[in-house]
Amino acid sequence: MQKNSLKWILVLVSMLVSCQGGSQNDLAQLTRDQIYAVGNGSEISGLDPHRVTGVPEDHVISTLFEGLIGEDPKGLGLLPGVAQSWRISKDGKVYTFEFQSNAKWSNGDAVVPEDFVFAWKRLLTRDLGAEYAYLLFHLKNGRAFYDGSLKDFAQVGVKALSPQSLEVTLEHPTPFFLEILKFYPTYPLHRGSIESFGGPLARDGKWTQPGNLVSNGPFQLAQWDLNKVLVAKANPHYWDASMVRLKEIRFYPIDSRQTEERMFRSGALHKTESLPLHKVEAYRSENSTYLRIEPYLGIFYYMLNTAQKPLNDKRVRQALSLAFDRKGFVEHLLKAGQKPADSFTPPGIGRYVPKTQLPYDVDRARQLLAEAGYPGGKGFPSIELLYNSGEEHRTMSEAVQQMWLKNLGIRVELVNQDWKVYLASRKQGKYTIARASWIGDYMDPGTFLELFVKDGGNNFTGWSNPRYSQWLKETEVEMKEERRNALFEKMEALLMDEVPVIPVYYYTRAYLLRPEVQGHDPQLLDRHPAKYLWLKPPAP
Amino acid sequence: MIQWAIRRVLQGVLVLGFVISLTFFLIRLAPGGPFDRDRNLPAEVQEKLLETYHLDQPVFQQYTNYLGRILHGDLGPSFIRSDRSVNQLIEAGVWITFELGVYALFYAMVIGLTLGIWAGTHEGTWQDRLAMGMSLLGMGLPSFLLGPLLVWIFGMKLGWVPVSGWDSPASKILPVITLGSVYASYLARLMRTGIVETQREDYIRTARAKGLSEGAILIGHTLRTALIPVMNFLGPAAAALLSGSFVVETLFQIPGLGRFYVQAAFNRDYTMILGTTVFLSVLVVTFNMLSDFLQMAMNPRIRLQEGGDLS
Amino acid sequence: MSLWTLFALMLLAGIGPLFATHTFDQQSLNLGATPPSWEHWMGTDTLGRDLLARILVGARISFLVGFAATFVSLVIGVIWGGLAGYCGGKIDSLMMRIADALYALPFIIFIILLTVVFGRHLLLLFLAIGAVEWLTMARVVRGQVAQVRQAEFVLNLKGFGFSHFRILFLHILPNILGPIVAYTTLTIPSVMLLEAFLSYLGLGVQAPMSSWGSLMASGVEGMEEYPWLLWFPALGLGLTLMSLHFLGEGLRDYLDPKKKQELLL
Amino acid sequence: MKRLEVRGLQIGFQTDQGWIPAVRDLSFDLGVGEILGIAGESGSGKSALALALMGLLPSNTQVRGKVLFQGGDLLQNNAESWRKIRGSKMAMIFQDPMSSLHPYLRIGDQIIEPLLIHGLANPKQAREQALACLAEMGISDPKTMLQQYPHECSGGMRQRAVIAMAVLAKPDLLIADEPTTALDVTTQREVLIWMQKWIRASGASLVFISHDVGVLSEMADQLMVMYLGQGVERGSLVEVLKRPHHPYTDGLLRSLPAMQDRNAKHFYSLAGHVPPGGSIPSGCSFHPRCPAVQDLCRTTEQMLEINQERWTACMRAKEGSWKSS
Repeated sequence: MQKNSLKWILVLVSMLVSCQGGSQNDLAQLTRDQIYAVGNGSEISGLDPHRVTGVPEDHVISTLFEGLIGEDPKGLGLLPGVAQSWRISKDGKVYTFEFQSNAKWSNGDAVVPEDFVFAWKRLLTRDLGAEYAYLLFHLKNGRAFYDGSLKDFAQVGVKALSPQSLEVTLEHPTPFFLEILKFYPTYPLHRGSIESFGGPLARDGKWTQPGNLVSNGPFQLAQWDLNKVLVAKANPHYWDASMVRLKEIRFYPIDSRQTEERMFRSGALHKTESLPLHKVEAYRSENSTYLRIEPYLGIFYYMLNTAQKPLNDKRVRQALSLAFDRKGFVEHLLKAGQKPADSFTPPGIGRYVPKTQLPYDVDRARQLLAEAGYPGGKGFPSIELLYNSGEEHRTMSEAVQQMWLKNLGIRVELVNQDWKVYLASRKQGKYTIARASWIGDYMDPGTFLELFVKDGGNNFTGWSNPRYSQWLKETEVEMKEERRNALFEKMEALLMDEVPVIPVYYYTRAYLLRPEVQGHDPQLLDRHPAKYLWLKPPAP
Repeated sequence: MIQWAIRRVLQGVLVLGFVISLTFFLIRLAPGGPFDRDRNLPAEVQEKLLETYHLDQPVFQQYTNYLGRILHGDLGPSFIRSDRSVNQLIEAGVWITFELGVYALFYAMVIGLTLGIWAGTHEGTWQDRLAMGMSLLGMGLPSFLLGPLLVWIFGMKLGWVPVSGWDSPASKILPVITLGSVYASYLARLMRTGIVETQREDYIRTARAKGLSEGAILIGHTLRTALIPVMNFLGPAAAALLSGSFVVETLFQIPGLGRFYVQAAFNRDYTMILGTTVFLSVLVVTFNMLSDFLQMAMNPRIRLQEGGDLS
Repeated sequence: MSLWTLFALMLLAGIGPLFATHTFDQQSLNLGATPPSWEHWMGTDTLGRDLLARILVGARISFLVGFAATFVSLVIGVIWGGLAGYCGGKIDSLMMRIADALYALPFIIFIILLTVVFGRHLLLLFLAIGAVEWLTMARVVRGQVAQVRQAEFVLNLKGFGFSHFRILFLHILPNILGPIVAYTTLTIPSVMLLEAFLSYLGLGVQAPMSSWGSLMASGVEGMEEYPWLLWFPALGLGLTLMSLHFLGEGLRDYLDPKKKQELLL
Repeated sequence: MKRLEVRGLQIGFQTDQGWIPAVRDLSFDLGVGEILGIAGESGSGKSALALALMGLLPSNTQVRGKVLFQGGDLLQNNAESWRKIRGSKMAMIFQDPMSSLHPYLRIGDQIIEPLLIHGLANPKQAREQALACLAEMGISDPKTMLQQYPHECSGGMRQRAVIAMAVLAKPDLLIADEPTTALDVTTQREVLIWMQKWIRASGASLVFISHDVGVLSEMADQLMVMYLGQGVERGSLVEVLKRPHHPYTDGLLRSLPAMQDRNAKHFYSLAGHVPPGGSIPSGCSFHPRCPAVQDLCRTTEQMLEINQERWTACMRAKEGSWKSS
């Protein structure tokens, strides 16, 4: 009996061994075939550029579609997209785009200016419920059309001048408008296919299914299995098809970073979306060829509820910031090359260089706290630090708690909440201190500094300042870059002095990349257009 | 018997209605809506979004609308996955989840019952201790720990099986073991206890006095009684297994319903939560009914009560 | 023996932290995660905190949660299942269908709501866990009671005019202790682990306090780099589990009326 | 001719409290076609004896001695040889028919099981035999009964089922442990009469265990009295009833309702109690309760054998002197 069962176990084990590797990606083979396998974070919520938000969606949609302006793989320049060239009027309000003569949809139809008019009208149609509709509020009458006060779309500032050119008129001169055009909500849509699958407002998403989706980017949708894989194949009709060297991209939606890292290590992926905090060190010392750490346009900070005691006292806020050992935090805890923050806006946006400093000065911090009436932390009420659930956020919060206890003698209670609850608490001001982060959408300091305008939709600090708001208004119309940057600098300085937020570090992107992947360069917005990527099999 | 089944199905429908209603209101009470994100939308966009998904209507009206739709088998559009309806999403995940669940259930039953019977029939011996030690190990290693451990050993170090996915037979082994082991441990313990208890009964001695072999006693007499606590546990367990496991599906990158369910809950995808809850309720009701039915088939005393209800 | 192990573990949890040279939340960022050494017997975690101290503190929480929540589920489960099984008929159907319905409710949402409505009290954690764990317990108990309640001796008791309460709790329950004890010992470890998930949802234990569940959950993430962060808490849980198992067996033997009979023949 | 020879049988249980002897150095014979009644209070080891004869004692027991049955020593049997003779060559009737019938199996299936597993009949024949047997025992609707579950039957029906289960395979040796205790007097009589008839007709031998000497006196050919694991007296029924040699037997008989002296003011009953398990008094183990105890009884025990079929464990029996005192 026992011998028998042993035999069975042996049979079973040999069966296991013999069918190993059944579906495992064979990375070498994929590389030879120019098939790029990449981890893509959580499953995309959809492929309709008007109905989704989020980074994983961006990765997929920007390989399938292309806007007027192309993304620069190496830096932050503006490359031709659907538009081969563009002109801007003197007052900065009228843009004229000339189209690529051979810009085509994946079904062979030509991409025409009307496709943009159609798409932008759809984005601005209230009944669609598009979250990014506000991006086009920069258009003349864009907002009015959206809120229904204007019925006639012809009066909105977008017009096809000819089959080859598109004219866009803005409400105000908007210096970063071209940056917005790199962003997927402003991409064109194929009117024919959308209308044949129920029209622009249909909710069943038939038109985005594989086989139905018509796109104009370097790749087209081939397969989409939810929570499993999304496959994009090279689009032969793409105007710049000769540039595209990848044959296929496989996007793997992977919720767990640990799983993703294991898949990468076992040779199933060319690139990961992320890397667990624990692993950075190990990769740095053992597999540094895979580890990529690149600056990223984002800031990690703590927001302070300035409406609450004791944080309504500026000196307390300053003390908290001064007692924050950013360098130690970054070097000993995060270890992924993050830079301690000296400003709210990360460096690297054009010629804007934030000049503020955020020193670590415990003596000064104690002094300020004493002045505020809490010498050595005595009498300081217990305050709460809110963070959204997650291993790494917890670790960081624990470090902060200890830091303030040690440096200032104040007690902080940690509170974690599920993401949506956390969002709601923040929004309703039901917090004292909360962790937060902000990622820039486009290359402009305004994408960071506009947060703290009075009654701003994302300003949960309760802090505002009329001068600050005034300066922000001025930047919206100021066309001279230097003067504009000077305004931003003043805002930055005011913000750092008032401390409604405690910036901690500038983000880096840490991920794993196989050396076979070529044309994948660091980029501050972490956009790596698939158009320029290719795979080079390692020399035998 | 048929009368009993009809009554149970009707009760099931009531349960379903109750669950749907309660869930419908509960999820709307939870803070954070489907469209709350890290960065807030302009107020007018937010407003319109709610309107689009009829979230601006009075809750009661939303409720009646939803009930109306559900009677037609339409679970509504997903709030988060805007390209799909809830029906489509469930359909996309359910078969894989079923497959995983059935394998895991099978694995758990084979391993668990075998171990339990083995231990129970060898009460107090080293075999008993070995089997119970294994069952303890299974309980002490929850799936979030067992999974990575198995992957690390068999996927990374030995390279026998893929570290993730759900396609080849080899890729299915680890997820099934990870999901099934805890249940196998539970079943082993319950089975063992059942056998040990039953073996003390006089009628087992009677069977032995008849000259039945130990095997025949076990199958024909002991298991009849000993399986009852197991059956009671199997109902909810089967429902839980077949409704998918978030941990295992995430760990192994399996496109099943468990991930949808948890993603939906965290994202406050109201229709999707409701859809998956409806699905789960159907499973629970069905499997508990099945488990009661099996018990009834096994226990004539309960059958007596056919006229009333299942006792 | 098992009782002693368990007792020793609890004692350690209770007074261990008083003697420890390190406190559970004392950090040393520069130190980071280090393997076990003379200074730190079980090593340190990524924040440089002494793991031994954290495990001892975590033991308090885990034991508290494990026993209290299991107790809650035991009480509700046994009463509910017992009544349903004993009464039978319509009452039984109603009670069990209610349990079915509760089983199908989305747990995550339920927990989130609980935190929002009532805050993050530890008591709530017990209730929340007890509230889900009792469902299966009730099913198991009910099945057993339904099986025993028509046994001769019960019918006799009824004949003697004993009250239903007395029959159910003093006569039927002792006869089905086996499965109940077995299932209870199964519940305790799963409750300890469930606690980690609930903490994730923001219920109950808050950082920097630790519990075995949360220590294990974070240990898994760094399994390859810092294995000691996983194995020591897992060892603690394993020991507890083992003692509970043998305790359960002993308890059942002790309480089981049948086993005693056997001796007398 | 002997059917069963028990020689020097010792049974003990290993428990947490130590070694507990249940049967001590017991020897007796049983002839073909004979009914041996075994009497004793609970704790006398009679049930352990019955189980030992069937090889059904739990694994924590130790059995020593010899039990010769059909030329072999039963105690040397392995599991397989036990299995072969149980239910076919020897069978047992247990005391509580409710608990010794499986609650979830039909009566019919349980009754015919021994026939089937020993290959003595095919299912159809077995069913017919069962029907016939039950009908003989006075079951009015045996057909229905076969389809019923134990809880659906009355106590009397269940008891008959248990008996049918044992006798259907026509065993040579039948062991009955308090088979009628749970029944009312009328039913009890019917069952006993039927059993006696069956034994006479089949030529089987019966070991009939009961605490009730009254029942035994209606059934048995031979009588053995047990006390604290020992046989204290053995002889033909008539002999023992007429002239009990052992004071314990005497006490048992005198406590029978039928034997009570109608003129006496009180019911006679044995003084004292059976000592709790494990503690065996020194000397004659009955001496603490013996009305005729002497100093020698406290230290010495002695077996007094008149012949092989008539013996007693009281050293004073021959003198008969204890009676006079």
